[in-house]
Amino acid sequence: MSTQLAIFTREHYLNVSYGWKSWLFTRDHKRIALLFLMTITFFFFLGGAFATMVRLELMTPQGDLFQAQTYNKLFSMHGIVMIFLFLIPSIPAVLGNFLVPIMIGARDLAFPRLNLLSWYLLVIGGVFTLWAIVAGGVDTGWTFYTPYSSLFSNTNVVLAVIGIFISGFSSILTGLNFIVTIHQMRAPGMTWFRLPLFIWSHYATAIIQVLGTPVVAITLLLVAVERVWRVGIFDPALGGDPILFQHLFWFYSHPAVYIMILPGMGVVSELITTHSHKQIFGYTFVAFSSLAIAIIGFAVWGHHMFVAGQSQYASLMFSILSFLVAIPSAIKVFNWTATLYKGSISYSAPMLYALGFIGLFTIGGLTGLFLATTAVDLHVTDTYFVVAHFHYIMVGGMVMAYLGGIHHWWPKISGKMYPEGWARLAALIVFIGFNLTFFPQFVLGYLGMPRRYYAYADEFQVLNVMSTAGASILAVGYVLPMVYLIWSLRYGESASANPWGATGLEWQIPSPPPTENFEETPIVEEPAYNYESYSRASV
Amino acid sequence: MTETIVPKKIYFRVWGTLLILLAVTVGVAYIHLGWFNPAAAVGIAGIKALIIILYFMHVRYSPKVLWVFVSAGFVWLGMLFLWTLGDYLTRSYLPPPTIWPQ
Amino acid sequence: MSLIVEHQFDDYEQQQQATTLGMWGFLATEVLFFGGMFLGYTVYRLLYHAPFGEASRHLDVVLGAVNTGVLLCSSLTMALGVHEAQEGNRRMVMLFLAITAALGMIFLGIKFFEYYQKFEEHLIPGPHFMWNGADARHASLFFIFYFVMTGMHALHMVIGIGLMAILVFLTWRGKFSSVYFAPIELGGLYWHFVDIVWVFLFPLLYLVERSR
Amino acid sequence: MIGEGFRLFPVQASTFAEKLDRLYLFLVGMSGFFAGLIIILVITFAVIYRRRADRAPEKTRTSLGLELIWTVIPLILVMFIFLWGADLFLDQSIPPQGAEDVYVVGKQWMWKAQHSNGRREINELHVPVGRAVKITATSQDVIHSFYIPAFRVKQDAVPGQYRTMWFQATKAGEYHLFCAEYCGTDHSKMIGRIIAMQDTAYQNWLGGYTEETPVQAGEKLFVQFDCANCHESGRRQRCPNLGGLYGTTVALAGGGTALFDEAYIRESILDPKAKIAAGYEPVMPTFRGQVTEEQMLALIAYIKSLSPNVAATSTEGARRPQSSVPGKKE
Ligand code: HEA
Ligand code: HEA
Ligand code: HEC
Ligand code: CUA
Ligand SMILES: [Cu+2]
Repeated sequence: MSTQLAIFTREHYLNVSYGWKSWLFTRDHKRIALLFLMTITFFFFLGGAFATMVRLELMTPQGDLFQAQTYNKLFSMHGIVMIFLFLIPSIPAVLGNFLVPIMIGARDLAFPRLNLLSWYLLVIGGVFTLWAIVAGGVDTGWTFYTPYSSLFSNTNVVLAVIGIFISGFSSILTGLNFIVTIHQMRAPGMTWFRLPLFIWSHYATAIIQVLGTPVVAITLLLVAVERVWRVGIFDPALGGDPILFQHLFWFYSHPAVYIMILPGMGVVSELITTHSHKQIFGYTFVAFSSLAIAIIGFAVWGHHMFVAGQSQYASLMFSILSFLVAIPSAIKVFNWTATLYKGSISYSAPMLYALGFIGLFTIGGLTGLFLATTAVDLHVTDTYFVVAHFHYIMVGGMVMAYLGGIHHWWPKISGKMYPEGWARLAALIVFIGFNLTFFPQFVLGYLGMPRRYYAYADEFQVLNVMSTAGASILAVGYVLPMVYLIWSLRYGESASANPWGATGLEWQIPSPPPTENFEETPIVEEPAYNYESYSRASV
Repeated sequence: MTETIVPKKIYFRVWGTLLILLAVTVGVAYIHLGWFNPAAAVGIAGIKALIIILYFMHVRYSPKVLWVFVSAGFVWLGMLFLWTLGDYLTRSYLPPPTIWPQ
Repeated sequence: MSLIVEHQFDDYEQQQQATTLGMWGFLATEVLFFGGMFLGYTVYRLLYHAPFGEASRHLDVVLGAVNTGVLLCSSLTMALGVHEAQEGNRRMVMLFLAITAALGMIFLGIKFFEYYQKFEEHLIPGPHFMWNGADARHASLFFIFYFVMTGMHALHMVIGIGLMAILVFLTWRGKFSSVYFAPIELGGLYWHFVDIVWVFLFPLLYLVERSR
Repeated sequence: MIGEGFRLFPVQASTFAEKLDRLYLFLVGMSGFFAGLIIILVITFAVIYRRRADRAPEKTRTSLGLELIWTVIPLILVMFIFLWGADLFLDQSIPPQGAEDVYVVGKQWMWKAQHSNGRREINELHVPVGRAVKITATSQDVIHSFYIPAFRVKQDAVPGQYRTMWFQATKAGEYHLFCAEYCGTDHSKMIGRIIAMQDTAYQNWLGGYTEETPVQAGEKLFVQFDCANCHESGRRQRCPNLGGLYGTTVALAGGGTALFDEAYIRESILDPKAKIAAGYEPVMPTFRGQVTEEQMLALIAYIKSLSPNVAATSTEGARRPQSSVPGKKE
């Protein structure tokens, strides 16, 4: 398999069959992963286009580029597309789908047909959302607070809600598939504590997907019912309590933010170990912290409602639990850092993304502590401080991890190397652009600029211009990988089975892998990241 | 996962119990017992659900992983209820300020 | 008749365990799906105790109780169906599954009769809602829950009956044996679950404050 | 302050702002420390242990000690922050005795405010420096949020419910008033000015005003809507006397009690049949659709004034900082 020729003739999952049918009806988890990849890339750039327009409007304090309602639709659709159609499926549905079976030594996920269905559901959900957008958009914000969404807004709320409902089931099925697969399909010798951390974090993610998503599904359905029949349980005129909606919504949507970070943490654990050729520091702590985040994460949702009118006791309760859920994240960050100590650190592009992740996630997470402090939240809730907080984690954290992961496994997925120089440049541009875009927003937030404002007070302009400038740099940073990755499919160097000198089952099989992944079921005999016995040979 | 074949006798017994419990719920509802009425209603429903799960759904005869899977949904539902009702039941009970620092 | 082991599994045993776990995972999502509505109901019942009691007295306990009985019977026949499948009695399986589906339809019949009654009595929330007791607003809140929750349950029943029909058909075609009957078992789990939902709905909706 | 131009830190114009900023700066310091620590370590390691052909990575050792250190120290720190924050938060939840009462109604897309002597303002609010002001907020349509950055306070205005917050300005000047909860098309235009004045100036501003107080307005409305016909005439046997009830617990027909507070009064007017006072017939008609939110506030103010011992100090709201959902408590 080591010669060029062998790679061209060898049969693998990409060349076993051709034609659109072999893709649209495939049950191969690797092909489904690629279907997801294409879908969510589309949605990422769509969401990014909305973000671009948001930032353009915010260059000047007056609302001049768009009308007020247009702006409201822009940020709502930016949030909806980015969250439900890009970030939630991002790492789990693409990298998770591709890697979970391979990493545990299985031939496929437990339910391949369900897996394909999951992709179709995402597409159908996406089509409904696009329909809502084309039909004129939605202006409720991604949070759909009642009674605005249920009785007042006159945009396409029902269509959007149906879209989210359907894509929610896509997420549930992915999660269900992962849980069962990880329980049932591990190769002989692959005990729980030999699992790569990527698997642990996907397991934790899957718990949230399975147990959280149905609640938001029914909640949004109730909003749709209320809109269509004009009577409903959140209507204050009937004695309904709008705050009940917020409870139900955040019961999912707070844990959902961990759907949007845990897989990233899994990726970073892989990248850090591989690119420093070192066993992870504190395996069990990193593994269990994922579960701790997933479980405690379900008991903190009320920190989004400190000023919404819930009881002060509940606020304090949610506040203290939010602080507790930060501890497992802290444990992870420290363990990653300790892993670097006395490693053999390469500056390859995936590693640059991973190191960027650590820094940006730390800042995003620490500012989460500001928000979890009841008194501080009184001032900064619903300001740009919150916007900065979550972009630091979601864009600075998760999107970085996603890009890092895509680069890291690109040789495995495509059989080609990406151009290293360009990739490092892109990572650098993303990092700089990102900080320029979102750091000023912390300052804006503490100054008191409310979010979801399309016109703002003059004194906020300087910082907003900085932010917009940063966003344009960021856009370049995101378009670049798209270009050179596609370029590499044709012109890239062929990748060997294990270009990083990594441990892990996915690197023991050829790139790209054959359809059934393993010629014979592997037998696992050593813990994950066992670089000691190994590294000297492959330096 | 059901190597065990449950004898029909057990099914009939379970069914009998369920119908008796149904009669009990309806009966209890007509006796005025204050807060105990809803508690009894939910409690009996819980018992019914439990025996359906254990016998009709064979969980009693299944490995422990399955027990975890079965409980998970209910535990999570418990969290949803606990924290939300924690809000509703403590709204507006803040004590009066003792000394106000002016 | 052969064992169908899909390529990703090592053996039949593993496939069996995986599908059972998968089904229970799915049922956990269903628990939380209905759970959201139960939570809303609980909150409002705490807040608007009296009107909920009064509204509940407008439901027909007899029909509700009979319906509960019908469902419990269908659960029995479902369990017996699985039992026969384990023993490999094809005809008995078909019989029991058919009875189960029939009981399900009786349930739906009664349910729709109740809906019709409510319609006649103008108890459908909305502009035509008519209420001559105290506190029409909160009473109509109760009826929203009544319709949404029982409606969602009825939808699940319809799906369940569809599943039974498919299973009967497949059994007739001889797809199952005393070794391979997983789909029947999974169908059974689903059916029992829908039954459990009703076991909670009945006392919560029909028996709120009967003692007054 | 409005029109002041570029700055990096907001003006500090209330007692709470001073306390909060201390906590905030502490948090900034702590975050700076940890973020700095992590970033410096990462960069240092990345440089020192960069990949070199002549050097193999060392074996990873585990260390329970280290794990405990970086679990326990952050834990202690966050618990400290929690307590500090909770302390300020509770302070902020409980309006002090004798605070100046201001009623605020949010509607798409404006703020209407009314002072205790009846003076009304739209998208503007005059407040005294050095005295506590208690805002009681509600909304006529969707959720809004009353936000004054310079004072670091914010409270959602929720339709059908009353929420309170308070502040005490420390510096005269004009400050921003924002709506911070997304409420539809002109959310970003739902803004205004807070004008903090020295107490004497404020009294002049307030006193130079002769329109009726909410209590007076409420009294008129009480007659205008014919409430008085039932509640104040010789028919008293058939209808409850509303005097002295505010802040007490009233018995309900069919058992149970209810606290006679703003939410209860509101419900009695909009939905009289929801809770029937024990010993009376449910004959009171509903005024839903006839009474606007502002008239409602006036009626409530008037009915509160019928219970002088409580209303004078206006502490009842203080004890119950966030009135419950209408109808809460049985
Ligand atoms: C991936 C997404 C993601 C993640 C992981 C998080 C993680 C956290 N979030 Fe965030 N959050 C969002 C996405 C996310 N959030 C979004 C989208 C919103 C806005 C929603 C909306 O309204 O639109 C939001 C809003 C939000 C709020 C509500 C703000 C408001 O509207 O008023 C709060 C309040 O408590 C909060 C807190 C936290 C905390 C405490 C964490 C913690 O989990 C963070 C833990 C991490 C660390 C602490 C860093 C690592 C630690 C160290 C380096 C060591 C030092 C540590 C200590 C000393 C403890 N978040
Ligand atoms: C995964 C989540 C995610 C991601 C990746 C992003 C990415 C970005 N977001 Fe995000 N954002 C949210 C989730 C996310 N956001 C959410 C949930 C909200 C809250 C919504 C709400 O309030 O309801 C929000 C709100 C939000 C606001 C606040 C709006 C407001 O409150 O008024 C702003 C403002 O700057 C902003 C900016 C950006 C920018 C500059 C990026 C950049 O990182 C994007 C960079 C990408 C590109 C620039 C794409 C490049 C593509 C092209 C260049 C093609 C362009 C093509 C055409 C123009 C035809 N976002
Ligand atoms: C037709 C006579 C009638 C009119 C007009 C009327 N009420 Fe009443 N009101 C009653 C009766 C009878 C009760 C006691 C039964 C009940 O609680 O509904 C009552 C109860 C109340 C209560 C609750 C008192 C308690 O002890 O629980 C309040 C507050 C109230 N009314 C305010 C008003 C206001 C304000 C108006 C005018 C906008 C008004 N009422 C108009 C007859 C009337
Ligand atoms: Cu009012 Cu935003
Ligand atoms: Cu959160």
